[in-house]
Amino acid sequence: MKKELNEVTKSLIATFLGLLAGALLMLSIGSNPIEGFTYLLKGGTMSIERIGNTLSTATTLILTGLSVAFAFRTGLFNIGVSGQMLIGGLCATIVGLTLDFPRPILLFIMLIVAIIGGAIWGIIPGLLKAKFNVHEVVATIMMNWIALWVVYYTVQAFLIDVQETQSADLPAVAQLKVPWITELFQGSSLNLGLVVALLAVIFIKIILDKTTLGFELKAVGFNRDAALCNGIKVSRNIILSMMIAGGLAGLAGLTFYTGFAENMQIGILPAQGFDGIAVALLGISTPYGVLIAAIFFGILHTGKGFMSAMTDIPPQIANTIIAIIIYFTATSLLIQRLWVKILRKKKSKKNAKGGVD
Amino acid sequence: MKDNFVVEMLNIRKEFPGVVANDNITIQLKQGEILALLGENGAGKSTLMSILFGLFHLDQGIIKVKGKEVKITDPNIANKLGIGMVHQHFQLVHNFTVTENIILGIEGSIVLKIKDASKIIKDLSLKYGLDINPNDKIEDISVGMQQRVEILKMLYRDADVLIFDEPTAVLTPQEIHELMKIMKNLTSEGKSIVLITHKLREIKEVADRCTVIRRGKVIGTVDVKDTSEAKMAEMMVGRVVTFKVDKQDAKPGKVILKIDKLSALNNQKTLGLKEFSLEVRAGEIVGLAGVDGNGQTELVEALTGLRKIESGKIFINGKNLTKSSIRERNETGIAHIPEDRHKHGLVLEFSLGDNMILKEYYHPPYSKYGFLQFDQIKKHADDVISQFDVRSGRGNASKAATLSGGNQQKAIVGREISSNPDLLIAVQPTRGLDVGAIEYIHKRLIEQRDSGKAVLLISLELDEILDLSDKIAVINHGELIDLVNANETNENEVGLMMAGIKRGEGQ
Amino acid sequence: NGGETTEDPTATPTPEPTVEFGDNTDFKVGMVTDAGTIDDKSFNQGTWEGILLAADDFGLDTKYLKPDGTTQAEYLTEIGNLFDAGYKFIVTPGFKFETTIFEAQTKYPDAKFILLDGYPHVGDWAPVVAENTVSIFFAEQEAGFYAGLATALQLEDGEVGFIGGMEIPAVQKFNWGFQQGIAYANDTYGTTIVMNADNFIYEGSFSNVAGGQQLAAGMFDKGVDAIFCAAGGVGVGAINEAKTRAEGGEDVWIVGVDVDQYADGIYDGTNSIILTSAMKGIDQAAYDMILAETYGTFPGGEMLTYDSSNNGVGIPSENPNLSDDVVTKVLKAFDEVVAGTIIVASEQGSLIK
Amino acid sequence: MWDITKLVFPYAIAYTIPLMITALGGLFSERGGIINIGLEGLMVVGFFASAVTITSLQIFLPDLSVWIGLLAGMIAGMLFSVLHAFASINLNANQVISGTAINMIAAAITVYLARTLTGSGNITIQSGLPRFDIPLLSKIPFLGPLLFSNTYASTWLVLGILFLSWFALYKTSFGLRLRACGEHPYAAASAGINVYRMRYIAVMISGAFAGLGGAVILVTYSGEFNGSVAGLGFLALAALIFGQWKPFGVLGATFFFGSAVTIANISQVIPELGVIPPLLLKIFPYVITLVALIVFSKSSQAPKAEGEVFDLGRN
Ligand SMILES: Nc1ncnc2c1ncn2[C@@H]1O[C@H](COP(=O)(O)OP(=O)(O)OP(=O)(O)O)[C@@H](O)[C@H]1O
Ligand SMILES: Nc1ncnc2c1ncn2[C@@H]1O[C@H](COP(=O)(O)OP(=O)(O)OP(=O)(O)O)[C@@H](O)[C@H]1O
Ligand SMILES: [Mg+2]
Ligand SMILES: [Mg+2]
Repeated sequence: MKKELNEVTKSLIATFLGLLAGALLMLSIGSNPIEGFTYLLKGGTMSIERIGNTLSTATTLILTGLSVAFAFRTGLFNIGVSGQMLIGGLCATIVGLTLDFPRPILLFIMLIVAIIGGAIWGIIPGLLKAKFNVHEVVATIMMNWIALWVVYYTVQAFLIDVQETQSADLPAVAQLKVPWITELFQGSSLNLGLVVALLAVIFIKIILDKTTLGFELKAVGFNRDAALCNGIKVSRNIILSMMIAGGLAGLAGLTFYTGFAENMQIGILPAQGFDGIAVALLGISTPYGVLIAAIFFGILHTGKGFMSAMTDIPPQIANTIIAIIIYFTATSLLIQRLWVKILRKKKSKKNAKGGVD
Repeated sequence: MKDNFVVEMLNIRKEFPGVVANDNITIQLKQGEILALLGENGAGKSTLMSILFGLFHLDQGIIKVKGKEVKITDPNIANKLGIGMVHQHFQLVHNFTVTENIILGIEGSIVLKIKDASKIIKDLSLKYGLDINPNDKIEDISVGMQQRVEILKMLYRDADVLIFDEPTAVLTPQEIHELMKIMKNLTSEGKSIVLITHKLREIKEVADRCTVIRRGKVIGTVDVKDTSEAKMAEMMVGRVVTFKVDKQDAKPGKVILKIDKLSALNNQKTLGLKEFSLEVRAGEIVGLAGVDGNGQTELVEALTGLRKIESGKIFINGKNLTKSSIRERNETGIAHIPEDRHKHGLVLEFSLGDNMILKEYYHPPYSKYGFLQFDQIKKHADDVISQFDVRSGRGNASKAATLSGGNQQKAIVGREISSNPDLLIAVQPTRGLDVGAIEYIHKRLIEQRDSGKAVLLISLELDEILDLSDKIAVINHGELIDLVNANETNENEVGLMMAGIKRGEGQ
Repeated sequence: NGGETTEDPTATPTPEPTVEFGDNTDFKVGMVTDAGTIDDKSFNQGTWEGILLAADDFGLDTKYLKPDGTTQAEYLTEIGNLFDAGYKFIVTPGFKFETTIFEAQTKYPDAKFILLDGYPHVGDWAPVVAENTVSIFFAEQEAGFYAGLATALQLEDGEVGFIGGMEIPAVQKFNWGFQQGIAYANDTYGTTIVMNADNFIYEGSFSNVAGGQQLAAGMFDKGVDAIFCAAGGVGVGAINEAKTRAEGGEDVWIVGVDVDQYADGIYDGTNSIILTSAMKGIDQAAYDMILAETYGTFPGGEMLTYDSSNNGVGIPSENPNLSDDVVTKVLKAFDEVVAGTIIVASEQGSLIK
Repeated sequence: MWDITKLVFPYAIAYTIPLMITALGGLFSERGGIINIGLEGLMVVGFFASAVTITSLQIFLPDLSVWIGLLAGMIAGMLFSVLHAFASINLNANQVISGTAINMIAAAITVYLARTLTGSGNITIQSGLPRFDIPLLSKIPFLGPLLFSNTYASTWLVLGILFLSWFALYKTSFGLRLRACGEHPYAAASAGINVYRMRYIAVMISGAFAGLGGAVILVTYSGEFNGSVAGLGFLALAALIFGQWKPFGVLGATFFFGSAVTIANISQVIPELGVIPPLLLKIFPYVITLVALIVFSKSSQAPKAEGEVFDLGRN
């Protein structure tokens, strides 16, 4: 019997505990958990359209999750995803609203500028970390606020059409929504973004596992000193890692503002950026893990509205569950210790029976 | 029983995940004596003493102090029982003053009374002849001084059982001599001492009795005056040990490494290495002797490219590498066995295979078009593993973290040597290893030399330097004191030089 | 621009239905909130109160959902959730729902939609109000006008300011109306209220509470006596600042918006710093539509405007902080507006901001 | 210029105080060796707890309730911070992740509870703390209007705590031990200090202070719980580094932020400031922080063992 629980098992146990806590909360306000979870699940899956919405919610989470996870692998904590999303989305929106090209070209340009925008917003904290050892957590948080206001005033100055609270709507050609998908999923918000996200997953998977770049990044992430001592350029990798993480976040911005929505929302930091942290942690910072975690969260987010419409359970329960799951992933040692205790018991029983091991 | 023991540790057992550090160990300390604990690295000495001092909880066994059974669950209790400990790795807060470090934990009042405490400390240090300024910051005083702070810590807590864990590892022979005096003073003042050390000579010099530990078990306790060093060594290792490494004379060739007036800053941003010049030729081992913290680290880091160079030049085979990156230096033929294998040598979370290509992953055959070539990587790893018999659970696939210290070190040595360098810089290559591993690695270093490579050996263990080196360079306060032929000098001379006293100048 | 009017004349009334309705639990009314919460002292709250009122009277089943964000996709999701949960009469406050309702009204033909402060369109501003949708506008400028007038008359002299949230049509119209009201009082009744352009500002969000408090503080320090707040959460900060000052014995006022905010301004258990409120009958509109539905007279496909002529806007019926004289004068102006002898402009024209 | 200063100053201070006390909390936690990214969440908890307490008590004891509310905020923050302490002290959790979890849990659960309480998620209190001029001091030319006019009692409470903290940190055995735990926990342990306990205390102090910070927001400038403290917790974190982990450094740093943000907010009603593009005013504090972090990066006073797992290898 294995003494070390593997990461996947830990994540699953954490998820279970999170849901358990959610159930207790439901009970605490006198609602029936079984009912609650049933509607939560139904809300995310019971119709083609809802499945579509679950996936389109997941789309952005996949990319934000990847962004956080990728930085994690290099030992960096990217809390700046929201800001990078905003900038990426802004760049894409500017292009979408101003340029006039055949659709494929237009979308491609939007994709590129989104990546670049996000990457730039990621490079800055990367540089500060690499050159001045400024803690990336604080730096990225500052970058978030700066992004918020930059977007706010840029949109108001150049991209407003009538409403003060968001940019003008993108023309249909500049949106990731395509009729046949919308039809297929009975008018859900699912769009080409999902394709982008899935490609990103595979891309990152390859980089991390198969390339020398991934080798370097992981070496730096696990042991900065050893990497340096063996001739790997640590600063370069830190900057690179934040750049790629930023680029992924930029893509998330693209899928959110030009796919899920059809205009640039101003005055708020997109929550998906922070959910990305949860997704990455639950997905143990691996591309496929992120994919699964994102879809799971997609169900929670899409289902919670229906649940609260059918019951008296506030939708905030979803975020509460997610938060608690993260706490338990962070404290997986607790689970580990319990596991070891269980093993000990088993063992001592065996030995008592005169068995050896 | 007539013997009045101040401390008795009876049938102590302590397990760590994976290791039984102490296995049914019994030691007894008499009033007023110096008891030596002898054992290889990892034998369990520090653990045993940490238990006595309340840092670790014992799994089984009894501790008696002055005949009374006691439960020592944390250092406070140890202190109350009059037990003090100087740890192998000093336990001092670098940016606190001497006084603050000493009173820490027993301040005696809610609002600090620094002045009063300083006074007491001053008096104590006078009484035992360790003169020290209570108001200095730890980061500003020498290692020897720091050790005295540790001693004062115990005296301030008026401990009468004093534990020294490898106190001499970081001292010059002269400082060691000082320390021995101090210890004698202490015992004559009625204190009892446990002394952990690897160095038989020291035991001979001060200890009354010696308990030998091997792999967590007590081999025996002997009276020092009627036991030979060889005998104790044999007990410690479990077989007869050859103290001398057998090697032919060196056949030095052309100059491989030329260091020219090299200067570099230390972490306190002062000159840690001052106009240091040295040459290492093909086919010779140059050993750099010196007390810890006298510029060895700065020199190594400057050579390998980890530290910025203030002035001076570095040449390999005549090629100027002064401004080159770490990688360029590797490619030009420098290999480096780092001092701290966990921090600099390995990526513990990586597989052994990945660690074996840590320097070379980016070029063929290990990489094509930026993609890793796993079959090649495995092949290379397996070669090193078999050549340097690196023992591990799952061969090239096993995580580096799962290897024992010795095997981790072998793996690093293997990686560095297999890159077939012109210059091998070996820093403390046998630190924390048991005798078997030590002998093995020493052999390999000699092999390198004989195959016409240049080897620069940096070690704190003077014996290691004397055994392996063809030439010995001595460094003190970042300056080269002298460069001598190994067979024309002796421990004493080198010791003096380590203290900064040049040949001829003297006494 | 007077659209169809309902038959109810009194301000914020509870009409006595001629027939007593039993529990129509099959009639479920849902609401999707805009950015704010349902107690945002603004149109979300107004709408929800109207629905609750109706729920009491007719024993309806009600539910509101708050979207994660303010995108059409998120709005549609919540509408879908309400619909699938059987809430087929759905009220949505705020112009941000315009394109959403355009989608929804065709997507859910057997649901009914009430869109407040806007009309459905595909993004091209060409109204498309389907048979299952009613779109309702309010003459905010008139509400603002009465509030301004009342403020001027009550203060007689001194200075007033305005704090808006974001610069959206409804808020602007409140502002412009308020200025016209002040001016009217100064001209007709000889009050001497000062309006300094520096003190007519839009904070830029509906959420920055600290900002609201600090802006209000700034204005009061500069000698402003009363501030008209149409700013959601920003207004919360302003009201809080006014309360603090009132407790300190200062004589400062806030003019509420959308609903009667008197209660929010109470600082010592009895007195409130809310001078009066520029109300628009959102609650009434919501109520009326539900009523109409139960009567079977749902005015589907129409664009209604609630203004003075149908008591859709005004000031509270109770104004403890206004003298009777002031109230009578305001009611007089009210009649003149209805009669058309006073015209309150809904464009900026020469007005501030 | 003087008018503007006189205008902005008191509100800048009011805005600074919650930031300051929270950063001070962070200071204790990090001096004890535990990074606390969860300050934001802990503030929200205090914010919430005080709102609930005050609304439920205000009818019976109008004046006292506010102070009880502040206390409640402190206690709630303190209790909640135990989650973080447990994770990072007993379970060797990655402290940044644990802190992030704290933020998420706090945000989610308070709104969840608030909504089940009030139906909306917001909790409004009838009245907070009064503002007053300090009798004589406020008459002092220059300083009077800046420091002693329009002040809240909470401001003086927090400043008091600041001075006490400084004294505790540098002049008492508690402070000596705490700092030792942050610099070299193993040394502390071998000196007989219970590092685990010290770190628990440190984290719980940070929780209490952050909770107080949230409560102060409620009883001074906001008057309503709305589920968020708008990133103040993170700003406090930055201020802590900016202030180099020193009480008076924190004082300076937080006051700088307070003024910057206040100016940005209030600029619209001050013609002189109206000319500056609002974007610049809004991002000013954050840009300056980044610059400051660069400047101080060379001479960082960060506790050595901050964020590192302490494990004696017991058990
Ligand atoms: N904290 C710890 N956790 C786990 N294992 C430990 C710990 N400390 C020591 N060990 C293991 O216990 C064994 C004994 O270690 P110990 O430090 O007592 O040896 P030692 O005799 O002091 O060696 P040295 O001569 O190098 O000081 C070693 O195998 C070591 O790996
Ligand atoms: N926490 C630990 N877990 C596993 N092994 C440990 C741990 N602490 C120490 N060791 C190992 O135990 C052995 C002895 O431990 P110790 O702390 O005495 O260091 P050491 O090897 O003696 O270092 P030095 O070379 O400075 O004497 C070393 O091999 C060390 O690597
Ligand atoms: Mg050792
Ligand atoms: Mg040891």
